[in-house]
Amino acid sequence: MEIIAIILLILLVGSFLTYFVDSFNKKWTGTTAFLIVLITAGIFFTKIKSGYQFNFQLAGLDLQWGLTDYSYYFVYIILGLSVLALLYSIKYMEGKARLGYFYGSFILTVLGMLGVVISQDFVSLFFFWEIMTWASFLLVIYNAYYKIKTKGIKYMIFSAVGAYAMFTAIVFIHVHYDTLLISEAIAKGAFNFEQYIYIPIFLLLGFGIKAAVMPFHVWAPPAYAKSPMSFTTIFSGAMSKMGVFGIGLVFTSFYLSSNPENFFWVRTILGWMGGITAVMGTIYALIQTDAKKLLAYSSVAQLGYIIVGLSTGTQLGVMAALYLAVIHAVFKGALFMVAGAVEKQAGTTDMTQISGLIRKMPYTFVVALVSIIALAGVPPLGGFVGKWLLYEALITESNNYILVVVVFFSSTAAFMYSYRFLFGLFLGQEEKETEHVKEAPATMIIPMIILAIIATVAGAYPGLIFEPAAKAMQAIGFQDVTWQMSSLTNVWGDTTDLFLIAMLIFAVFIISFVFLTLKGLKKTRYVGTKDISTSGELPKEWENLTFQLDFFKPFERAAAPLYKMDMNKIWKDLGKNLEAFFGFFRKIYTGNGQTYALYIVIFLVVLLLFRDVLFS
Amino acid sequence: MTEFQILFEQHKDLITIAVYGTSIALIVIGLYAVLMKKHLIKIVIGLSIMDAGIHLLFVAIGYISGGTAPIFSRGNENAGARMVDPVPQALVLTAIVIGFAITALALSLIIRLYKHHHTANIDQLNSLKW
Amino acid sequence: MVITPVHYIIAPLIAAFAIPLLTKIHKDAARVVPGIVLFYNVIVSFVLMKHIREHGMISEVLAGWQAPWGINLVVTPFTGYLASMVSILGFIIWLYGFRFKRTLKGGEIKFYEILQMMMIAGSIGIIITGDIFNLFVFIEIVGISAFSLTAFYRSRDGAEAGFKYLLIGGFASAFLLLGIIIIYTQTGSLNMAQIAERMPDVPQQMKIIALIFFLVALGIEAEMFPLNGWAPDAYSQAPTPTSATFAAVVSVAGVYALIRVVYTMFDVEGVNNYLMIMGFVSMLIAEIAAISQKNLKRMLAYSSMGQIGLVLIAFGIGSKLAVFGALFLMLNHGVIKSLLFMTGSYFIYNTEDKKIKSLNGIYKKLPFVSFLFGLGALALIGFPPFSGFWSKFYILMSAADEKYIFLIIGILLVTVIELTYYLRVVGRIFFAKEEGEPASHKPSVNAIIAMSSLALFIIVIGVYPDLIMPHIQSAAEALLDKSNYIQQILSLN
Amino acid sequence: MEGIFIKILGAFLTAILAFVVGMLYGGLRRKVIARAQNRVGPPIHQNFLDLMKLQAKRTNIAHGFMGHMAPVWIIIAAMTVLMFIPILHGNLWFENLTMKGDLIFLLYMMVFGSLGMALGAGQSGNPNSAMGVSRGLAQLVGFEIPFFLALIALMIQFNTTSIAVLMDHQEATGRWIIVDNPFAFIAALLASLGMFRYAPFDIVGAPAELASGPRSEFGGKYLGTMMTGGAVFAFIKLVMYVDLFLGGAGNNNLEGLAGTALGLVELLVKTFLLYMIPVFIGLVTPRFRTEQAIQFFWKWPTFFGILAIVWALYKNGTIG
Amino acid sequence: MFKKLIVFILIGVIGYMLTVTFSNIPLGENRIGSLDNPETVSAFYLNKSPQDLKVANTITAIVVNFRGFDTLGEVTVLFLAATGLASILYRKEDEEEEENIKHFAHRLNLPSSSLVRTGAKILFPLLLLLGIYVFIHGHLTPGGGFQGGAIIATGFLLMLISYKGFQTNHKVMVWLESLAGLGFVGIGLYGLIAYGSFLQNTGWTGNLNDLISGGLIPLIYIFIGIKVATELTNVLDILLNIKPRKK
Repeated sequence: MEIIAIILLILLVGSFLTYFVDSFNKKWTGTTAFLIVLITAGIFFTKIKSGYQFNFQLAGLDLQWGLTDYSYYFVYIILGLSVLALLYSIKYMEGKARLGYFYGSFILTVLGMLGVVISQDFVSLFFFWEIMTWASFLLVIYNAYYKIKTKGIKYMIFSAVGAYAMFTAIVFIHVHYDTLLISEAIAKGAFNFEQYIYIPIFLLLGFGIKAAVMPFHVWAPPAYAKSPMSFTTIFSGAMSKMGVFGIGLVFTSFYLSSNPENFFWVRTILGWMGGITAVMGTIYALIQTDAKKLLAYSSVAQLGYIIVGLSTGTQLGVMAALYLAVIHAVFKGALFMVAGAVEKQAGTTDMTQISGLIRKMPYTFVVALVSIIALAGVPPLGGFVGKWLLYEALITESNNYILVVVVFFSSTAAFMYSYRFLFGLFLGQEEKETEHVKEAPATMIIPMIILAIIATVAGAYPGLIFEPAAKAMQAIGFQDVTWQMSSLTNVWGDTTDLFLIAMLIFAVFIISFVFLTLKGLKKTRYVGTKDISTSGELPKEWENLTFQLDFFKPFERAAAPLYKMDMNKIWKDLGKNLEAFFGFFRKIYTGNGQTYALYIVIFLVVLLLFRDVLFS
Repeated sequence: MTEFQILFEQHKDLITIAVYGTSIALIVIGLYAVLMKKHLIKIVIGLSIMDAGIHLLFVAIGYISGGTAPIFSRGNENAGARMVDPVPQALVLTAIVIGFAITALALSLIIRLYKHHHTANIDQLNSLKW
Repeated sequence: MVITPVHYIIAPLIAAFAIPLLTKIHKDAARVVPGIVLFYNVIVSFVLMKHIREHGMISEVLAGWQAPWGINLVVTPFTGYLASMVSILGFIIWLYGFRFKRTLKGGEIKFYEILQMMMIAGSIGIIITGDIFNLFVFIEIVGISAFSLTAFYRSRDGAEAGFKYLLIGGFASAFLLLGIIIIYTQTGSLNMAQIAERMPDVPQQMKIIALIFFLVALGIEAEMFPLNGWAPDAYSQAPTPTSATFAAVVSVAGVYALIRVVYTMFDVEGVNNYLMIMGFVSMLIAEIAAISQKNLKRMLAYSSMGQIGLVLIAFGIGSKLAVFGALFLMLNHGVIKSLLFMTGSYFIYNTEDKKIKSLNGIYKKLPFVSFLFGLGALALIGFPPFSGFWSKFYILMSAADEKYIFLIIGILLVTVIELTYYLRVVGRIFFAKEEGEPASHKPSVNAIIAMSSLALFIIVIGVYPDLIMPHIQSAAEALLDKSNYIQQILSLN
Repeated sequence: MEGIFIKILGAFLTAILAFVVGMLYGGLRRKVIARAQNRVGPPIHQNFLDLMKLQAKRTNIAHGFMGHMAPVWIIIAAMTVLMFIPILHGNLWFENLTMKGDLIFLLYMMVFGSLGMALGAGQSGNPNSAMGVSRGLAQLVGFEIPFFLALIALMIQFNTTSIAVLMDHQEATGRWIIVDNPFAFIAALLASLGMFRYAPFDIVGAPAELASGPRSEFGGKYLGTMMTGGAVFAFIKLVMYVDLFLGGAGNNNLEGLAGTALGLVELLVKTFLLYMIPVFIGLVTPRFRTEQAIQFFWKWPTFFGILAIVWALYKNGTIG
Repeated sequence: MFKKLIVFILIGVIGYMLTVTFSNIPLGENRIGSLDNPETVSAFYLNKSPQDLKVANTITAIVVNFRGFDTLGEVTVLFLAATGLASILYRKEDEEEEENIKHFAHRLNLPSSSLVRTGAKILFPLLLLLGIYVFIHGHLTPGGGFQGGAIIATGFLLMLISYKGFQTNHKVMVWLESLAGLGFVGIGLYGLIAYGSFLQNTGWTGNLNDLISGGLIPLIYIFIGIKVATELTNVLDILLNIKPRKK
């Protein structure tokens, strides 16, 4: 039996096994799931190398599974993040109901994602894509005790529309090019906008919805925020990358096979969709009061960057997108874990209700700090590299000057919510309500710290990520992708030496840390947050000194026109109107038997009268 | 040629109109009753009338000018060529029984409905709808 | 004794006539005997399928008169496939309803069992008969049983649904008879093969009028819009095993009859388009109506109508791949919808309410049943790795082969509607806040076996469809090979 | 080995220069404002005195780890940015790491300090600090847009993202970029008003109502370090503007120390003149509310920024 | 009113279409074709019925033998109708139900006039006799099992409406019904086992127009007659006894 089939089988059986372990002993559910995925990852990384291929026949179709460097790149994200998320999950999910359900669906989701990237034919792709979709749907609604109608269903409807759009495209590829293999379709130019424009458009729609591109992003924030955080780590970190995976595949093959003029509009439109996604995600993120929602919107914005990067179609841009895909998975995974830890320990992530957790959860805070710096794109952490690549790609190679400003606006505004996240949860006044909060257990901290370390190392040695990314790009058709271990160079020859920067910052940090803080440590008096000077007076215990509500009200007022574009409402109205329309239609079934009889007679008469038109 | 056959050949159009017309009229009347009458029993009667019309039509198309009943009674053993088509008659026999079954069931249902609703008006029987 | 197709009919008939006597001997006989008979039918299916794989199709003559003269029963790979499917599903439904008596609020159990069994037997009869009038008789057998079963529960709604069904069914039989009359006068035969052989000589006008009557009459049985007013009422008011039978067996027989008439008997152009358009309209309207249903069984009923619409679309496309997909979908729909009705019935049984609203959080009370319901819902929508995926896949593929672009998009959009309401229910079952006391009625062992076997089928076929595909393939070939059908039947004399 | 020594020494020199000049400019500003308001005003070296006082405080009050670390972040940001900005063009001592980082890096690095301080301010629990931070961040989003537009205009006009290359270009052509692309300069200058946070954009600190905003809970050596950092940053910004638009300094032909001295003088003159612009504008204008400030930056400065890009494209030959 | 107009138009169209269609099928035309070389089923039946089956009444031959399977189905339909009726019109004691039918129960309980009762008493055995005669001679003369059964059922109907107290013997009815049905199927099975085809007639058929002729056909028709008679009586019995009664 093929090793890949065994791996998938392990996951499938593991999913059921976890379910049964849960009904047997709830304590071991999480550990079982973790071990299963760990073993899978171990087997996968040791046994399967890039270039592996497996052909077989099922249901009368020639199917092909295999791994290119490109898909292997995404396997790193999927399996790496899944293992960490499951390790985290053991304690995070402890004591919750329906654990078997949760972990079973979790493993199925991992199976789906793995299947998507190993598929080299469209049928398997769709097959696994759908498994991934519904398994994740089950997880999205896991927490939704209320409002099942709006939250989970929205995700599912959008996903389904996307999946079916993709399916339509697949069907047309089959019709027009007579192939179901992805490589063959690429070779035949199936993704070209010049020939059958609806094929790539439907494909992009399918992948784009998964990647939460404007205007189909509305499912993402509630879905991310409502799922259990250990799953959102995967959801936002890895599953949304499946959309990126697809867009990268489709788009690259397109612009590598046609001259740039032909795809100017396509590129521009996709780029702008990404840009607007980034802006919308950002500005909605910064008005959230729930940390999970904030992160959810932030994810949407980050995905927007990735789309922008892919849309450039240049080497640097695609590299930026691939790099961002990984680094986003890393820091956003860590942040969702942080949010989960806070939720687990403090009971809520509503920033208007908790604050000042820094002393209670120091490790969590450090992870949050590092990840947020990476998220904001501030050097010397990994996030900056992605930003740099993206801007340089847009400015130097793609000449998309207004778009770069839009992206820049979004990433500047990202400082606001980055700060808001840290401030809202960890800084600010320490209130009595949070006194009971303890640091999260070690199994939750360890994966977070691993991710934080990755984000840090990537800041100095981005080449560690560039190497597989460059291989991946070569696998989808780029030639001679250049990269350096720790410095960035654009086509104009301007470089940024990251290693130097990191070292400098580290040196300055040591020096200033020693001289500025350690030196006078004995003279420093630490006080509580109630001990502050308000116009020279010490505040009383009962005085409310928390500033959390309407944090960025001035910005909100300034950017009021941007907030008026509420896609959410548009979709909701559409749904409502459609349902009203449907409700009108079903009145056909009046409930009166005589009316039904009348329908039959009318139908008969119509057939009789139009018989010459209908039949011949 | 029998006497009736002569008569039939003479007035063929008229008889055709009479026979087919009656059958089709029955069908149409039955349809009308089913579609317009509000009383359940009347609707069932309409259904029966429609069935009757169809059965009549079926038997009528089996008629062959100058044919006799398809029974090889004594002294008539070799009259096969002069007989009317027996198949429609046999089939109509079956159809009638089926019609009876449907009517019986319909009536029983009406009894049930009347027990529950205290009415036999079809317009008031629409608690199941949409 | 050699097993022949007529055993399908005789065994239930003997049982039906004997049950009133047997109940006098032992009161459980009424419940056990149908099971034995239906299981016998399953055996018959296997034997016959094996036989036709080895020796080709069977055309059994009755009363010793060869094919065009007497009535014949035909088991081709196509009819054999459908008959096997119907008999197996019939047996599983019986197994599910074996302890039905406990829940019975209706008439006597023996009546229920006789009617239920004869409904399944009649459906098999519709499928295997080769004679158009015999088809009519079997349709009436199914009809009469179905009317009675619909009104079986002693509620006012049951009688109402039954009456509506009967009224529409009366129309169906009347129009079918009219069609038969016209065809008989034109061809002088009642054997479908011979009618098909003589059809080219029939004047076009007569042919079309007859076809229209057939289309309307059989469209009623096949739940085609706008002829399906009876369906939601009947499905929702009948006892659950009956509802499952309607979905899994009766509708299959109805579609079979329509397809047999359209594909084999007539050679009229444009019917394919008609089927495709009406199938799509049926599907669309049914799903639209389903989305805002408040009653679970009614929702399932509309969903069934939608699925049948999809089957009709596939038959309308008419290519080999499409027919293959349609046959696959018929099987899947039968299995999945039975499962949904069975599990749904346990919800209703426990909540004492057919409303979807009262399903909130029932997962906690009935975990296994809920799990199966979720499985069925996902499978019906067409998610992999469940069997429903493949049938939809092949139908859409076939539509693509014929370049029906808008049809594909339409079907997929309608699927989104379908998905919406199913997942709403699933979400409610699993995640809404639960109310009320713990479940008072746990599923009995036989019901669990029945439901699990259906679920197992769904998963196994979903993961490895090759298990069943050769049979469906040969069934599709047999349906499309009209000349072979005619030749085989008529040259056997 | 010698190279590294010179580098390290140069870095120290640069730091001292930046510190001294920045502090002096701060004092100068206070003096200018006082004189304009018809006051005597503090002496120019007042800031040094303040700093000494603050550093000499016996006890320092900190609200926790982040508050404790806040000055460190500022110093890190200030020093790092300083190292990557060419103080004198082509001068061995003041070259530092200028070729190793480009404008986008600088843009992001400059935010580092503010964010670090904001985090420290956040931990203090003083609502005034948080409010100040909120306003500051919002304002940041406002002025970064025109500034970034101006930078992009320069980048695409001269096909480089490196500040050193831009200076080379100015030296080679002998034309300042303010001539080559005046609109970019206007946009950047207007953005600089927000960057300096002087009136009318001083609502972040808002001494009267927010008790000096983010800094309100800092005292002693913390405040002292912050002041140092702020002074260095002021110098950095000015040098950056001079480098970008006004041809930089040190483009003379003199060798050795004389050249360096002349270059320094040139730099001081240019920065001082540039510095006076926001100071004088601040003198004569009242304070904007945050949203007004943001809206201001999104109107005319942004317009000029876009104009600059169009101009750059025109000059570049891409359009027209 | 609008609806009425529409319905008139609709049924007008249907009537017109039917008229047009059937005007193409001339009444009285011979569509059977030659009996010696049969092309249509009718010709075949008319040919074979006297020759092979020795059944004088061709219709009986068709109903019972050529298309016997249809008849089996038809009997089943009747049986199912009776079963369905029984399941629909339940007789359980139910106070609510009783309340419901009270207002028309009194009319049902009125005794019939003595004229009717006496007439019924006289006619009942005659009708039974006539019915039995009709189905025994089904293969010779017009009529047969169905007709005979219907006549018998009419006799029972007469008794049922004349005498309120008249009740059919339920047990006997059930036995008769089941055994008749089983008999029919049993004869069919005999054909299947002995000759390889369900319902196949025996080789021995006697002479045309003899009472004992046609092989198993008269026997089947007798079973059908009994079956029909009991089913119809059953249906009438159930329909007439809507009032609750003790089980």
